[in-house]
Amino acid sequence: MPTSQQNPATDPPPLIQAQALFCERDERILFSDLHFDLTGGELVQIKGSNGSGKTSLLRILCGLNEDFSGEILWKGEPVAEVREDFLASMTYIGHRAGVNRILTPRENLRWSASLQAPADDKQIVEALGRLGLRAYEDIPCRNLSAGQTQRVALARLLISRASVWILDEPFTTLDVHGVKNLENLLAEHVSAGGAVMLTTHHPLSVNCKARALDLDQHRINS
Amino acid sequence: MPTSQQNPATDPPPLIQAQALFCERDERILFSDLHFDLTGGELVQIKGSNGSGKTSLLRILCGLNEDFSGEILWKGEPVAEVREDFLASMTYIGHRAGVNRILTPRENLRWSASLQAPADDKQIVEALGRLGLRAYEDIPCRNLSAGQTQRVALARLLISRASVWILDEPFTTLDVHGVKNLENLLAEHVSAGGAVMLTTHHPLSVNCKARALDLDQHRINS
Amino acid sequence: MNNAREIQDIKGVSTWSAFCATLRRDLVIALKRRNDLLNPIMFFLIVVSLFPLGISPDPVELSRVSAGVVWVSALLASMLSLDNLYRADYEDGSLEQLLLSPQPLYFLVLAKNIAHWLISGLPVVILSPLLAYMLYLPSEAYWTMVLTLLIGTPVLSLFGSIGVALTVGLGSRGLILAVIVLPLATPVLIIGAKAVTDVMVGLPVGSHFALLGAILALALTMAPLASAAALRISVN
Amino acid sequence: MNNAREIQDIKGVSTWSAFCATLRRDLVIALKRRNDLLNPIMFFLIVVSLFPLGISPDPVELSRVSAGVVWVSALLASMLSLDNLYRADYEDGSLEQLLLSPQPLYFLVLAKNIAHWLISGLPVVILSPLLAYMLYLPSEAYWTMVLTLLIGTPVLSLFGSIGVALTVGLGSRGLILAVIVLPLATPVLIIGAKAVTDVMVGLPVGSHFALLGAILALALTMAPLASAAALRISVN
Amino acid sequence: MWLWFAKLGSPRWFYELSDKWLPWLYLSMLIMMSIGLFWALLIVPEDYQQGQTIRIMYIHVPVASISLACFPLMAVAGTITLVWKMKLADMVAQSVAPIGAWFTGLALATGAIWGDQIWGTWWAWDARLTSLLIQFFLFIGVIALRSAIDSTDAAAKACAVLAIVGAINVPIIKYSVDWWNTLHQPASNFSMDPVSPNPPEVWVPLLVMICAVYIFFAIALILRTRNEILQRERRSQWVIDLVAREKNV
Ligand code: HEM
Ligand SMILES: Nc1ncnc2c1ncn2[C@@H]1O[C@H](COP(=O)(O)OP(=O)(O)OP(=O)(O)O)[C@@H](O)[C@H]1O
Ligand SMILES: Nc1ncnc2c1ncn2[C@@H]1O[C@H](COP(=O)(O)OP(=O)(O)OP(=O)(O)O)[C@@H](O)[C@H]1O
Ligand SMILES: [Mg+2]
Ligand SMILES: [Mg+2]
Repeated sequence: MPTSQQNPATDPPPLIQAQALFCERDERILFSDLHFDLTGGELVQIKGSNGSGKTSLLRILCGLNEDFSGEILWKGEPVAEVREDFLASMTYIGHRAGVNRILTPRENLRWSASLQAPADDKQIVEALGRLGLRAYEDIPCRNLSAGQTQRVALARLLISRASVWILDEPFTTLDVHGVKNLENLLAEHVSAGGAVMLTTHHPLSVNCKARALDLDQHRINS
Repeated sequence: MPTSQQNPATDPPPLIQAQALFCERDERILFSDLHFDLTGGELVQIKGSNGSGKTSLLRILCGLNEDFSGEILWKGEPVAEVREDFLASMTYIGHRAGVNRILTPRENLRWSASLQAPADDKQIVEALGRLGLRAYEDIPCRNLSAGQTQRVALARLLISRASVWILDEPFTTLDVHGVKNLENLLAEHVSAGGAVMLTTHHPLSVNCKARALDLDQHRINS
Repeated sequence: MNNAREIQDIKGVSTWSAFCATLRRDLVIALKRRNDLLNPIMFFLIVVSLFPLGISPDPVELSRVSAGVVWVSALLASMLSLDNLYRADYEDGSLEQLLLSPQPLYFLVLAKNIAHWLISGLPVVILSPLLAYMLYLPSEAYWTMVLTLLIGTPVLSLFGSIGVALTVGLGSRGLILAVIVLPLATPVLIIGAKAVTDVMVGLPVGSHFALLGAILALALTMAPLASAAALRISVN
Repeated sequence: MNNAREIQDIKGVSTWSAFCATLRRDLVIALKRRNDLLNPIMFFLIVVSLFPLGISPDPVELSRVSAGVVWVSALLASMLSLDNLYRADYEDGSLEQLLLSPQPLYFLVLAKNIAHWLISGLPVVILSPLLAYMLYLPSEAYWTMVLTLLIGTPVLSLFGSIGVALTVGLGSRGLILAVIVLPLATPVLIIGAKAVTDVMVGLPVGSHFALLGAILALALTMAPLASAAALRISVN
Repeated sequence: MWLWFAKLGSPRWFYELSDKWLPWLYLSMLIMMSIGLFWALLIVPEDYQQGQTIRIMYIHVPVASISLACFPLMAVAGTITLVWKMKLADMVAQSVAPIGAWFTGLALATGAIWGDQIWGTWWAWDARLTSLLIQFFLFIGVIALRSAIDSTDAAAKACAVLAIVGAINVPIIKYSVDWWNTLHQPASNFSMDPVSPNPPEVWVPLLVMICAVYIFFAIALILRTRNEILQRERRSQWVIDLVAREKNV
């Protein structure tokens, strides 16, 4: 539901509030006066045709893209002021997986962990196994297939104890089991009070509180 | 149906025949003794979980990957001997789109055309329009979104008059309309006597002769 | 590789058009990235001007080393720019398209090499007299230097192309490329620089030019084949 | 950027561990590509030996230019290897992960720079005496050269990092990098080479070392901040 | 079909053949090496101008001449790899590269040591020295490329291409350097024709040493290649049997 209809007194401030976001890419306005918020325990799927600005929006949200106007609040405060707290509790996985091709999945995850939330080797192996990469822990990622690489990237979600997941087309190149698997992960995370914001073109079937934000018509339909 | 059951006397040799293909990647056998053939007027979807060897198979078919054993026939002759004829009538679109980020879609297509089948500017604009990229002909591809880039790559199918299309996950990052659109293209091409071999993890719904080749169990199920 | 000729005969016309299209494409890309045109010159300028700084501003000494310095800088400039030869195409998949073209790879590779030379080699050649002047090269040696560079730099592009083609698939770049290419390029360097210094002391240089020409001819015929083979391997 | 300090105070421990992890990661990557360790040395060797080939094998002339040649080659070696600093991370998206880390970017970038120096700078320093010998550098100048290189090469890595960070987003590499970095690095080159040549003629060199040290200190404090900012811009 | 056969067949064939050769090679090397060294180091008279240092020649010349032979050998192996796709050829090529690099380095080293005695300098930009140095770089390039590519087949072909290109270049390099420097340092362009001006007791042991070192080179090459064979064929039946037999014995 749009922020305006919400009563700030009753419920705690949502994790992320976007206010009057405006972004234009070479003369074309992608979205203007975009309001929405993301609270714990819900999943927001950003819909929209190709080139409608989903990726741009996600990158703006997590601060990778700065040419926009508008206000982004983290737990009610401007994100700029609480940046490190925000980053500490947010995980972003974009079009590019962020997996080094020379290192093995294990090493890749070890580094990611050290960047955000320390995780020991057991957790890492667990996470990889959870994503069906058992026995692939020590194969250089260059020798992994497209989908396997994507799985390595997704394993980050399990080891980072972030409350907000921002995923850009996480289902790409995943096979049927992989998709199921990820959908369960998302559901779990949301049911555990986490928040997920993702884009995908494939019909999502998660059993948790989920709504869609359609960029083709800038409004939230609950 | 497997080659063995087919009577070569009656029908013309299929476009592509794969005989006893064997491929192993670092000690893991992807497929061995794989027989199948691709005839005009049919679409073969290669199924298989992540890492089952779909991409490898396609790259082997179009000659980009050479570490395999087995025989590949083009119209009944070993592909090595009729290579240029084969290449002239085959189009491959892989995980990597093959779209230069600095050139515009128009320029990209112009070059692709010159490589395989000459196409004039009208055809190119037409092809781009057909894929919903009207008004994007002259924007540098670096400024295109993931899906739009993929569409530029797909436009090659329209300008190349190839009879065989080999597509590796062509639906990635396409939005709903894009998917429909591509499925129609495939159906048209097949109905017109062309042959398509593709991999995808999303449920395919094309109204033309289509069968699946599941790599997880090496046999063709019609 | 050696069926290149036959194919050309089969569809000579479209081979020619593919050649032109590839050449034009690479040039357009370079033009759009304007600094691709500027860079070789700038690099050449900077490296050459590093030497008076590093060595000594004394005209006599400089004029003695000038020929060598100009040549070494030219060599490094064309080597640094090599990186852009197949890299982008490999990463965005255009290279696969190139390999899957029914046209003989020899000519497509040749087109790309020529484009590379036009972008990185030619400007250096044109700029060299200025730098020679800055390094107090005796004026009688100017023409020799320009000519040797004119014959030598294409060889550098052609040899370099082999190195890039071999290494394009690898994660790490830059240095391994240099390690492979530079030794191959030494003869050109030696002969070119030698020709210039010989002219300065008034020796005949015909033989040097003959040699350079021979090397160029060899490179033109062989190098693209090697590059093509190497590309096939790297993409595999 | 300048809130780096505060954050560090907030969670110093994990900042330290992130620093180590990043350093280790880059070193591991280099070790896995074994030739990443070999190449800087080989490149250095090859480039240095290009000059005698280009200039002249005469010991007297060579010994005069040797200091400059060694320094220029070291500069080029560390510059060529720069390309591997952020490039791969940018292409595979690791860089975004780095930027999205709650840890202060200053230290992560510093870790990467140190790793780069250990891989590409240190070997060059260690090898330099051999090359100095091959170029007939007077033996009394050896120590000065090694020390200047020891102080100078880290500066090259740190400055270079800024250049790479600025250009990592661009399609064309190699040269634009050189064009940005070389001017930044020239002061170091001049001072370093000058110190060596001064020793050769028996002048005092304390001031040169002081200057180099000052530059190094400056680079250590400022350069990583600049690189971090530049990375933010390029990824944007 | 026979291609496929050659691929699988020849390594084993070579392995078993070399089994028979090796003992004889060891023996002959031992004999010649001992004779040669004994003769060269103790019997040969001091050189009237070089003194004892002349004895370095007996190691330097053989090593140097082998180092020159290595690159062409590698190129030939590479050609076979590319044209006939023979696995054994690539194994040989892979084994030659490091050996060649070592011998080249050794030639440089011994030469340098000798040079220190004769010319009073470890290094001079003399034609022969320089060309050998560049050849050394070429070797390093091949090795670096090999270690950089992890797919064995790709590495094989890539190195083959590089080896061939390099082999075409080696003579060009040698020639260019040669005539580049003949003007500059004729003095250092030292060539002591071992035959005419010297008495037989100088060059006969040299010949013996050359043979001995050549045999040594052959042995090293064969051993490395055998290792490579076992490494690459470790999953083929005959190797497994072999290992089993070794275990039982
Ligand atoms: C780093 C220094 C040196 C290098 C790299 C070097 C390299 C070579 C090479 C490549 C050969 C050719 C081998 C052949 O053709 O079979 C050779 C031969 C020879 N070198 Fe050296 N050399 C060096 C120093 C010296 C010195 C200091 C001497 C003695 C003063 C010397 C004496 C000879 C002799 C007598 C031969 C055999 C004659 C011949 O084959 O032409 N070399 N050396
Ligand atoms: N770097 C850029 N510079 C300029 N314009 C850009 C840039 N990146 C994207 N655009 C433009 O912004 C628009 C939205 O891009 P974006 O990637 O956000 O779309 P998207 O919703 O993610 O599409 P897709 O579903 O294909 O990923 C595109 O139409 C594109 O033209
Ligand atoms: N370059 C390579 N070297 C070695 N092994 C590889 C290489 N590329 C892929 N593999 C291995 O081959 C197997 C198949 O890879 P491939 O890309 O064909 O799978 P795929 O079916 O395309 O999977 P996906 O659906 O994820 O694309 C993978 O398990 C991977 O481990
Ligand atoms: Mg997107
Ligand atoms: Mg795949």
